[in-house]
Amino acid sequence: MQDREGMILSKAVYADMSRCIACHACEVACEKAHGAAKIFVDVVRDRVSVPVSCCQCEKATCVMVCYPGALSQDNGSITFDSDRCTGCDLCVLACPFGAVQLDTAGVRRCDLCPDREVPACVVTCPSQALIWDDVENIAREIRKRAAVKMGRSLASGRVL
Amino acid sequence: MKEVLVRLDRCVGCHSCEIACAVEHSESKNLFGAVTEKPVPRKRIYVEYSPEQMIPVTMICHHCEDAPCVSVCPTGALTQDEISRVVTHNPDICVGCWTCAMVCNYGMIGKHKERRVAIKCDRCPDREVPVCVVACPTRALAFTEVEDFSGSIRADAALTLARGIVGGGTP
Amino acid sequence: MKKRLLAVDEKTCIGCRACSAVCPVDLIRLSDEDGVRRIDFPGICDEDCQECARACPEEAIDLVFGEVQPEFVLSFDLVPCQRCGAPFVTYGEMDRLGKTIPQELQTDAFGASWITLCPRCRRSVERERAAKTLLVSRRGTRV
Amino acid sequence: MANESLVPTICPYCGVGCGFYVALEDGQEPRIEYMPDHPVNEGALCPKGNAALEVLGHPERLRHPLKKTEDGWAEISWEEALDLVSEKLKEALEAHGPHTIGFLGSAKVTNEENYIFQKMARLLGISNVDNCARLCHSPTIYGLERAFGLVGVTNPFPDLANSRCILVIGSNLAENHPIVARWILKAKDRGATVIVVDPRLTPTAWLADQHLQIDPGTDVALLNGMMRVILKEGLADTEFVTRQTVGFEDLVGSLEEYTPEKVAEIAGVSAAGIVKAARSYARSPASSIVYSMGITQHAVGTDNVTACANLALICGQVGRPGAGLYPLRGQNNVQGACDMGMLPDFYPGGRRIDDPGVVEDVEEAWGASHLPTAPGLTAVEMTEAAYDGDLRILYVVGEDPINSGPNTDRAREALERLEFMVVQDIFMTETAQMADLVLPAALWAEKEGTFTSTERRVQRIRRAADPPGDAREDLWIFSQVAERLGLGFHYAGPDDVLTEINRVLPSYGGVTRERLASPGGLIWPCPDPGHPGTPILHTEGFSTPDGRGRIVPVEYKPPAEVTDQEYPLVLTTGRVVLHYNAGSMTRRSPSLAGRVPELFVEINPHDAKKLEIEEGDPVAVTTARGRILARADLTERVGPGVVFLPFHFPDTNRLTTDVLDPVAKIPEFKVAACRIGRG
Repeated sequence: MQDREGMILSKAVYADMSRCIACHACEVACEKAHGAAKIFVDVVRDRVSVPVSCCQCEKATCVMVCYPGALSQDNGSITFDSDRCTGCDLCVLACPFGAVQLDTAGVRRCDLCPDREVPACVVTCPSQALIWDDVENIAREIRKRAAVKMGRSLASGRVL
Repeated sequence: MKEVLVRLDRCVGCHSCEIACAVEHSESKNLFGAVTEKPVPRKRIYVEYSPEQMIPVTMICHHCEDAPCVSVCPTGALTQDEISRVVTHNPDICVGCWTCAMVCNYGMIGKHKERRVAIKCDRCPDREVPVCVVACPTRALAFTEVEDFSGSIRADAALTLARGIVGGGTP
Repeated sequence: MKKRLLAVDEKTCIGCRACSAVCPVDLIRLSDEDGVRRIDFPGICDEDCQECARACPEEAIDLVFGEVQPEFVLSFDLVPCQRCGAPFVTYGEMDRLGKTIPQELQTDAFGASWITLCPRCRRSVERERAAKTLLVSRRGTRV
Repeated sequence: MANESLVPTICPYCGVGCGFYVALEDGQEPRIEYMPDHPVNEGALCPKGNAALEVLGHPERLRHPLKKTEDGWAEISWEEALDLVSEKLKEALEAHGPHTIGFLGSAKVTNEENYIFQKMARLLGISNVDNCARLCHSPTIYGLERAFGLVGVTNPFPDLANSRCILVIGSNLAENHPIVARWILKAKDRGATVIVVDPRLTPTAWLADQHLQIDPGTDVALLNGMMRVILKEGLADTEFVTRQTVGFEDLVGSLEEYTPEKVAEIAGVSAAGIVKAARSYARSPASSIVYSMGITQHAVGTDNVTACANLALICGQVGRPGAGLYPLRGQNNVQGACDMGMLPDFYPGGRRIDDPGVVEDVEEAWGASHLPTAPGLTAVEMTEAAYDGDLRILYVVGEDPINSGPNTDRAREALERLEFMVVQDIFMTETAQMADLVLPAALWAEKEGTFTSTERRVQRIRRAADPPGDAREDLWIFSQVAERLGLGFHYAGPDDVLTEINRVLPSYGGVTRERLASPGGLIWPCPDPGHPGTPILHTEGFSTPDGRGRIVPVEYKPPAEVTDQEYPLVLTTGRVVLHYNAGSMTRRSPSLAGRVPELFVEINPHDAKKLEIEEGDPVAVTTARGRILARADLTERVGPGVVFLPFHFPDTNRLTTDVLDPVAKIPEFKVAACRIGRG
């Protein structure tokens, strides 16, 4: 997928923590789709819930350590070839976010549900906390919301 | 410490700050050179429009105290100066995980499309006053101490009130 | 009587999971217990395959013909996680990671190194840091 | 995907009524496919919805009718089982009369099945019919009937997004109705203020702009306090009050002593917080109240509901887009079961049993005579009657009173005294273990019919799989029993029953099978086939005889059980997102049970320190009724002095009190005095 200037978009599943309600629907949906969950939700100090999943890093450290070439990266997007995977565990140890897991079935890493238009975790999220988009679009959305909020405070508060 | 601060009531949405920012961060440092450059120079300040109040809102990086973007960066690509609190980004060690973009409440982390790394306000290290402030024609952007900024708002408010009395109406 | 055998170079083996994971007949067994990783190699291997040798990141395995040998075990101490103390990685693996991933990517702005944390703790740490701003704003809602 | 067919259906868990597809593919396990064009959930599903198919084909499903013998359970034929049920019913009717028989219907089976079940009871002269709404929302039935003349959520969920202030009181919707959180967040995006009143810091409270962490059981005081602020500051909608309500003057007098300072002391929140919440609610152009079992499961449940209705009425915050009252129902078809008359004092359509005109109508519709004209026993009263030997036979459908009722040790003793109990269910529940006869039922994905969600939205479910073994649809079982009792039920299937429902229930008149084909179904009242349904109630006045809402003053009463030296802590109960009610389904779903495998008790770290309890310790929780063991979970989700137990595990309700609300007869599940010690 490309944007207007022909740059390749790098879509990934991102989380808006302010909307996450720790319901674990994404985990269960992922488990149903892939046999084991590749997204991890947990609550911080009883007040905030943060889902952690693969960020699809643009220069991914997991790809750097994958010596048999099972993980490869082109223009940001990561592909995984399970035939080449040796199950060595190095990619698990190379992920700064602990988002890659290894179990008896091999490496467990978010594949963004290639058979679906939108990944299962994003569709199922009751509170729309998970977003499937390019980071630029998300940042723009965040900016727009913040702008509206600032506008509100200006409209309500000042004599000016 | 001086900050870049916004007077939303003065912003007319002319986008001068955005253009100046992109030019400042170009190779040629002038508008005519910048438009033809590859990679295209990127801005780090954004003029958004709030449809609810129908006003333009200038969004700047606040270089927050204990900045969330810095604390989530696993590789140390984002760092914060202890004294000036300016958050700077080192593209060479950015892995493009975009965690910083997710925790920024103001959406101030952009993407350098060619290098696929984060890009953000560096408060113009080569200048005494950031270029966006210099470029703003309506003085909606100010580079000043917070106290002085509040003082200017107070002064303006007082003026408005006074005009109301002189004019015989309520402000 | 000469048989096909595994020759493993103890000095280069880093104790990763590759050979045990790829062996099609599960002759190589791996276990993590009490902070030690054990890899049990068989005395003979009659299978017509080279999977383990090909999978080894350090090329530490050779398939040779020789006298039947007893099964042998390689043990590796596991490095404990800097945060929770649970052993999770061999020193060999850690070394390889340290060399493959550029040094400057391994520490954050405050000098803390994520590479020394187990995956679970990496998730927790990232969560705590990401949640910081929201934690502050939500504290203020209670009356 | 080749040979794949998508069967649209409705989620069998909570009352939100989310739609999804069951995807059937040759040689594959059925799986869930999302339904993005459903108006309520827009494709999203909570974890329970995602795991809904895990109980389908579960190895523990009941497969054959089972009769209890001296050597344990014996598999018997349907013929034998049905004969036994009808014989026992006949015997008891002749020897002791209909008042010795109780029918406990289910909020999990379809409208058609509930309709037939209660019709069978009434034709036999039995008025002891009830369903589990008794244990969750009976105060809503009585409270809203009196206030508005009609029981149900007033506005659809998507309309929440139009609210500018949402007061969530006694509802942990983020965990129990996660899809509702979606609409609240959409309202927040548009600038709405969210106020959450809850003794616990729940994920719902995370969404709040203001969280009033009140002490359990002080809701009336808080609501009265808010109303007083509204009246004193002139924020009431006087125009609406004069035009649309009666009883306002009485209310004004009754609120005088509920000053913010006094309420703050009773409820344990700040006076400023009460004033702020009152202003937000009253000033906003459109405000909604969302409440649930935190309001209803009290000995003052009906008062709580009435106080909520009063608040809405004096502010005129009802009957408009974005302004409404949302009692969130817990079960997929609890609204439907009540609509169908599965209640001891209502005939189908929410019409009172003691109204001679109603009885006449129903007699005419059914071609029957001598139908019961007096209310029968409620669920908890049936247990009491069994204890006293007045109730001899109990027919339980899809319910687990041993786990879900209060004070279960006593309930167990009561059920043991029954002469004959038949339980119709999908699993061998604790209650089924005590039955004389167990009938294997089909579950939702194995049959056709309709569910009515908490929004009053009637939606169709469709058969996607075959029941295991000999298990049969509940409708078939009821019809067979009725046949044997000579009641002449000749329904070809659920569609036939729906046609009769269209005829008998005025508000379901236009809810025909054909019209339910598209996602989202129809929202009743829908009196005729050309009617579009009524998403927002009370737009043209209320459903009371004079069209005016009733404001009824209520006084604060402390909870029935208060703490003392022996039992110094307040125990409150509730749910967690990964489990559902008594847990017979979710505890058998690996992806849910794996995440919350065992009973835990939330204790504030401050209390735990005094009691020398550490995280994960096994602790004993004791009330006047019993002692149970649970794993300690030290957390600030509960304030000091309060402990919380989820009720999805068998032990919790051994501790709860069976003190009842005098009107609704709901037990006070939400407050008990307890003590905690090392296990």
